[in-house]
Amino acid sequence: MPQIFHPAMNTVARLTVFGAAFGVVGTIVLFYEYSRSPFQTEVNVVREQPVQFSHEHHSGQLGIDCRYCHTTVENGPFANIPPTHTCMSCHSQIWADSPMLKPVRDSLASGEPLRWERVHDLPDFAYFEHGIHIQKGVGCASCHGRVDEMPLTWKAEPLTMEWCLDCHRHPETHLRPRSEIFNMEYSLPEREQNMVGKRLVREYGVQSGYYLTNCTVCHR
Amino acid sequence: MAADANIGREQSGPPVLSPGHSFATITDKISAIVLTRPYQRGWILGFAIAFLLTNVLFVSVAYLFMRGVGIWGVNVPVMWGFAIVNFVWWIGIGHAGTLISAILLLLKQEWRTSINRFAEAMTLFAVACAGMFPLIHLGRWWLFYWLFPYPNTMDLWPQWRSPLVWDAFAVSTYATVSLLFWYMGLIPDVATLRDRARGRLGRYFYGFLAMGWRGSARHWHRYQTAYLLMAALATPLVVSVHTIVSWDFAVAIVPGWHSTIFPPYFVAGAIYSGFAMVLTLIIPLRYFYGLGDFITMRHLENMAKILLATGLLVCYGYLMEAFMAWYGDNRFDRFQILRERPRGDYAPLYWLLIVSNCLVVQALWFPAMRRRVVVLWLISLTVNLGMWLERFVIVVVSLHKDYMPSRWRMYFPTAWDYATLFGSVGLFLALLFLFVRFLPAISMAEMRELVHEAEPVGHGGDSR
Amino acid sequence: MSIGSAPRIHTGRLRNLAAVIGLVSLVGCFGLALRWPTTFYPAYLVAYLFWAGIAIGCIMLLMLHYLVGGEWGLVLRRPMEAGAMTILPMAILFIPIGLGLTHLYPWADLSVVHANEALRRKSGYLNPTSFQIRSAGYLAFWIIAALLLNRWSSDPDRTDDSRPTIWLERLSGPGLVFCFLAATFAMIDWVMSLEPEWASTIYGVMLIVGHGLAAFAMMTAVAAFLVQSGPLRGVVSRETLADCGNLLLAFVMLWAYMAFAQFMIIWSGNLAEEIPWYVRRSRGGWQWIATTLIVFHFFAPFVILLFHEAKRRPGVLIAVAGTVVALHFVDVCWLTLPARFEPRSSHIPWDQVGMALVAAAAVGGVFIATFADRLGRRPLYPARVAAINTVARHPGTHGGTRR
Amino acid sequence: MISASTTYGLLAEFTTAEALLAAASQSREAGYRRMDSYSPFPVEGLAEAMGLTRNRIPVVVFLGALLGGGCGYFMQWYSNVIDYPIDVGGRPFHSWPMFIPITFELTILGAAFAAVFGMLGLNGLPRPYHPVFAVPGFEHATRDRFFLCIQANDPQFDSERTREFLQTLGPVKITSVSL
Repeated sequence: MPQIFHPAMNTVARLTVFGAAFGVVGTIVLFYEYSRSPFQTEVNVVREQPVQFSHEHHSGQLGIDCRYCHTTVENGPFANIPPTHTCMSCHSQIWADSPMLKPVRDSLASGEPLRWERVHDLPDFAYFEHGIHIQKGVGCASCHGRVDEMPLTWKAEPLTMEWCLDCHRHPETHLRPRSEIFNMEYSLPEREQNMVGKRLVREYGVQSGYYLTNCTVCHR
Repeated sequence: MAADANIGREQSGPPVLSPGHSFATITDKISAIVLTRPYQRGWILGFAIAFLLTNVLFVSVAYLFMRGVGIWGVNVPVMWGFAIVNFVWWIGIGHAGTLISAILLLLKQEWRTSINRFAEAMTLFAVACAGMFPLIHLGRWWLFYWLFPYPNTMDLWPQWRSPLVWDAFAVSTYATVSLLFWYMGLIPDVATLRDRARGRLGRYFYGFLAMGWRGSARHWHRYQTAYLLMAALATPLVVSVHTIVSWDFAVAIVPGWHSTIFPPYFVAGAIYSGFAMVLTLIIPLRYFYGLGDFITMRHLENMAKILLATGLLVCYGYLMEAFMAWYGDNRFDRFQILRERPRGDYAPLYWLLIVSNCLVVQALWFPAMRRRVVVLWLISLTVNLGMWLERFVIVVVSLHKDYMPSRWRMYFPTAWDYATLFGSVGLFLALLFLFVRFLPAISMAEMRELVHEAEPVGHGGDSR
Repeated sequence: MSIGSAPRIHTGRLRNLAAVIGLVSLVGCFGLALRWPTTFYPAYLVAYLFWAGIAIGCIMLLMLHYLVGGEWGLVLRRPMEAGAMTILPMAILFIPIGLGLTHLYPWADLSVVHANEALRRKSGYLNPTSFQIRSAGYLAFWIIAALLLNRWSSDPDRTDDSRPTIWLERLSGPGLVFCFLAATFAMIDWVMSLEPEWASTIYGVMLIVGHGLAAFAMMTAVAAFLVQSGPLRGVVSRETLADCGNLLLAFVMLWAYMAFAQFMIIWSGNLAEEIPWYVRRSRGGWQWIATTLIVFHFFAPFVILLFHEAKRRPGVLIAVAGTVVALHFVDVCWLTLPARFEPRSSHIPWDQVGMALVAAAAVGGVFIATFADRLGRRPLYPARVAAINTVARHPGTHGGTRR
Repeated sequence: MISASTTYGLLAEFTTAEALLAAASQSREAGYRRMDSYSPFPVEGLAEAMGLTRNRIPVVVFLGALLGGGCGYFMQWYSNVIDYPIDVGGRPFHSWPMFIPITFELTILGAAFAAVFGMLGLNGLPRPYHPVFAVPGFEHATRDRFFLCIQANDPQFDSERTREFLQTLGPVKITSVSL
C-alpha cells in the first residue's frame, strides 16, 4: 500500500492542532481587546463638527465657566448644548466676521440650530440623570476628562457599562466636594481621596454600591 | 444475559450477529455501502425529498429572520409555542443514541454493537435540530452568545440561577460530547475506509479523518480506556440533559409545570421517544440495505422491550401527576391537570396523546407483536407522534390559561410553524442520508471484535 | 463443579441470637408504646419503614434481575430471596402502626379533619378504614410475590425443569409494574401522609429508590462478607464483585438524583404549600443530619466506588455498603421524624431517635432471624453448573473490555 | 542488504489474533522491547503481552473533570457573589443548588475533552504519515490481518537474526519497513 500523505503532513497536522488551540484563545483575546478599543468606544476619537469649537481655548485659556454654556448641568437630567444665541453673545462682537464662524451666523439668521455631533451619547435604554451626579459630588473631569485641554472634543472615557459600574460600586473613590466639581485640576492622593470620599458619601447621602448597581438604577 | 436457565434459551433465540461472518466479510459488507455502491436510486430519491424539506426549513427560517417571531402562532400568554415543543421533542430523540452507546456498553450488552454508530449519528443530528429551535425562538437571535460567559463591556454574566442558561450549557455540552464520542468511535473505521478507498479523493478524505490511525496495540490500549470512560461520562450526562430540560419547566411555578416528578419522567420520555425514532429509522434502513444479518430480530425485540419499559415509566409520570393534582392542595394544579387537560380546549390532543403513548405500546407485552416488524414500526411512529403531543400538551395547555382569566387565549400554529417543524425533519433526514452515504453506519471494528469473541471454541457450544 | 458442591452456611446461631434480641426489644417496645405513645409510634414507623423497605426492595430487585439479567443477580439471588421472605413477619409487625394511627397521622383524628377543609376534601382517601384496607392489600401483594419468587427459584436446583424460570420471567414484568405502584402508594400512605397538606409527585420514586439502594447495599454487603469469610471465595470473581460495586454506585447516584430533583424544584419554587417540608428538615439540628446524608449517603460512597480497585475488594465493599445501609436509617429518620417538628423548637427529638433504635432492634431482630433462617436453608447460589460457570469463568483481564 | 539506519523495522503478518498475541509475548520473552503490533480490533491482552501496563488516561480524565468542575463552580460563584451580585427573586447570591447543573455539565465537558484529546495526544495522533503504511498489504491491518513490528531501534535488533526469530513465530510473511 502506498503512502497517502507526504511525511511533511505530520508537521502540518501538528501545527494545525496547535493553531486551532491558539486560534480559539486568540479569538477571545481579540474580541476582548476590540470591544474596549477606540474602534468600538471612540475614546480619543475626534468627531467632525459643523464648527470647530475648542474647549481648550474657551474653557482653558479664556476661563469661561462650564455653566456659562451648559446651563442645565447642575439640575437638569441632561447637560444641554448651548443655543446659537449663547455663541453669538460674544461672537457678534469678536471674530464677528471670521469665516470659521459662518455656520453660527447662518444658524442665527435662519433660526435653524447647529447640528452638533454628540460626543457622549448613551444608549436609550440607559437612564442617565446629569444633575444628580453633580449634586452628589461627581466632577466634570471624572467623566469628560480634561476638557480644558481639548482643542477639539473627544471622549475621554469609554462610557461602557463596566465603566459606569466601576464608580457605582465604589462611589467613594471618585467623589469630591461640591465646591470642586468644576475644578478641572482637582485630584487627591489615593488615601486621602478614600477618606474624603467616605465622608462625602455619608454627607451627601450617596447609596451603597449594592443599591447603586441594581438593574433598575439605570434601566428603568 | 445471565439468569441461569436462560442460557439454554438464549441460544435458541435470534443471535446478535448471523452466523457465517468473518472479519473480512463484515468489513467488506459494511464498507461497500459507502465505497462501492453509493448512489442507488432509493438513496437519491430519499435524499432529494429530505433536501427539499430542508429547503423548506431554510426558507421559513430566512423569513423568520426577516419578519420576527410574529409569523408564528405564539402570543401572550402562550409564548412558548412550536419552537419549544419541537426543541424538547428533538432533544428527547437525541437521547437514544448515547443511551445505546454508553449505557449498554457499560452494561456489557453485546447487541448494541451493530446499532450504536447509527444511533449516535441520529443523536447528533437530532441535537442539531433541537439546538436550532431555542436559538431561532429568541426575538433577537443574533445576541444568542449572551447566554455564555465572556468578558463583556457590560460587566454582566449569564443569570446562573436560570434553567434556560443551564440548558444552553447542557445542550452544548451534550452536542460536544456526543460529537467527540461519535468521532472517537469512527476513527478506526474511517481508517478502514481510507485503506479500502480506491479514489484519490476518498483516500485523502478518510485519511484526514483517520488522523493516521494504524491499529497499534498501544493506541488500542489507550483508546479502549478512553472510550469506556467516555461512556461512563456520557451516561450521567444524557440523564442530566433532559433533567435540565425538565427544569426549564418545573423550576417555574406555572401550574402543570411545577411538578417534582418532571426530571425522571422527562428522562424516561426522552428515552422512549429516542428509541421510537431509532426503530422508525433502522427498520427501513435494515430493509433497504439488507442489514438483517447485523441488525437482527434480537435487536428489534430488545428495543421493543426498552420501548415498553420507558413507556410504562412515562405512564407512571402521568398517573402521579393526576393523583397528586387531586391529592395536593394546589387548586391551580387541580384545574390545570384534572380539568384543562382532559376536558379543556385541547382535550382531543390530550386523549390522542394518552392513546399513542400509553395504550398502543401495551401491545409490546406480547412477544408475537414484538417480532412483527411492521407492527413494531407502526408503534414506533405512534410513539413519536405521542411524545410530540406530550410536549405540546405540557407547553401549550399549561400556558394558555394563565392565573388571570383576562389573559386566557388559544394558541393556533401558523403555516410557518408547521413549515419549520417539517423542515427540521427534512434537515435531520438529509443529514442522516449524507451520513449513511459517507460514513460507515455500523461500527466495523466492534463487529470484528464480536466475530472474534464468537469464534474461539470452549464457550460451551456457542453457535454464534 | 456439581450441584452438591454449592456451599451452604450454618446460620442457626445468628438466627437464634437475632430472634432473642428481637423478642426482648419487642417487649421493650410494648412498654414504650404504653408509656409514651405519641413519641413512640413515629419512632416505630421509622424502624418499620427501614426494615420493610429492605424487604420490598429485595422483591423488586429480584424481579428486575429476572428482567434484565446480569451476573450480579446470581450472586445476590439467594440473599435477596431470603430478604424478600422477611415480608411475611413484616406483615405482622405492621399491626402496631395500624393500632397507633391516631398518634401518627393528623388525618386519623376526626376533630383535626373537621377543622381542616383540605383534609376533609381528601378524607375519602385518607381515613383509617381505607388506609388499613390498602395497607393489607399492599402487604398481601408483596407476600404473594415473595412466595412465588422463592418457590419458582428453588426448583432449578433440584430439577432440570426450566418452566419455573420462564414463569419467573413472565411474572417479573407485570409483577414489577404492580409492585412499583403498590410501593408508591404505600409510601404515600405511610410516610407522605404524615404531613397530609403536602404533596410531591416524585415522592414514591424517591423513597422506592432509597429502599432499593438500602436493599442492594445490604445484600452486596452480605455477598461480599460471604466472599471474604470463605463460603463464596473463589466462586465469585473480582469482576462480579465489581459489577455489584458499579451497580451500587449507580444506585447511590440514582438516589442522590431523585433527592436533588425534588429539592431543586421545591427550593426554587419556594411556594407556601411546598417549602415547609424542607424548612422542617433544615432547622433545629436537622440541617446537620441533611449534611451528613449528602456527605456520607452520597459523596463518600460515590467517590470510593469510582476507584477501580475499591470495587474489587470485599472488605471495602462491606464498609461502603454497610455505611450506605446505616445512613439509610438516618435518611428514614430525616424523612419521617420532622413531620410534626416545630421549626422553632430547635432541637432534634433525641428521645424519639433512641426509641427508633430500640424499635429498629426489635423489627431488625425479627428481620435478621427470618433472613438467616431462609439463607441457611438452601445453597448459597443457584447451583446450575452452566450458570455458575458464567460467574466464575471471567478472568481478571476481562474487566475493561469493550463488548 | 539493509542497514539499520534506513530501516524502521521488520513487520511480520499473521492471520489470527491468537497468533499475534503469542508472537508478541514470545518476542517480549526473547528480549525485544521496542515493538508494536497492529490489529483491526483491540485484541484482549495484547498490550499486556507487549509489556504495556501503564495507562495514564484515567488520571488525565480525572484531572480534566476536576478542572472543568472547579472552573465551572468558581465561575458562577465569582460572578454571582463577588463580581456582580444581583438579587433575582430574593434568592441568595450563593445559590449553590442552582450552581450544580452547570458545574456538573462542565465537569463532564472537561473530562470528555481530556479523554479524547488525551488519548490522541498520548498516542501521538494525528500522524498521517508513518513508515508502516508503505508496506504492501498493510491495508489489511484495518480489515482482517494482524501485524507485529520489531523496530530497528531496539538494542537487540539485527536484521538477519530478528528475521530468523520472527520466522519461528509462524507468520504469513515478513517485510522490512524502510524509513
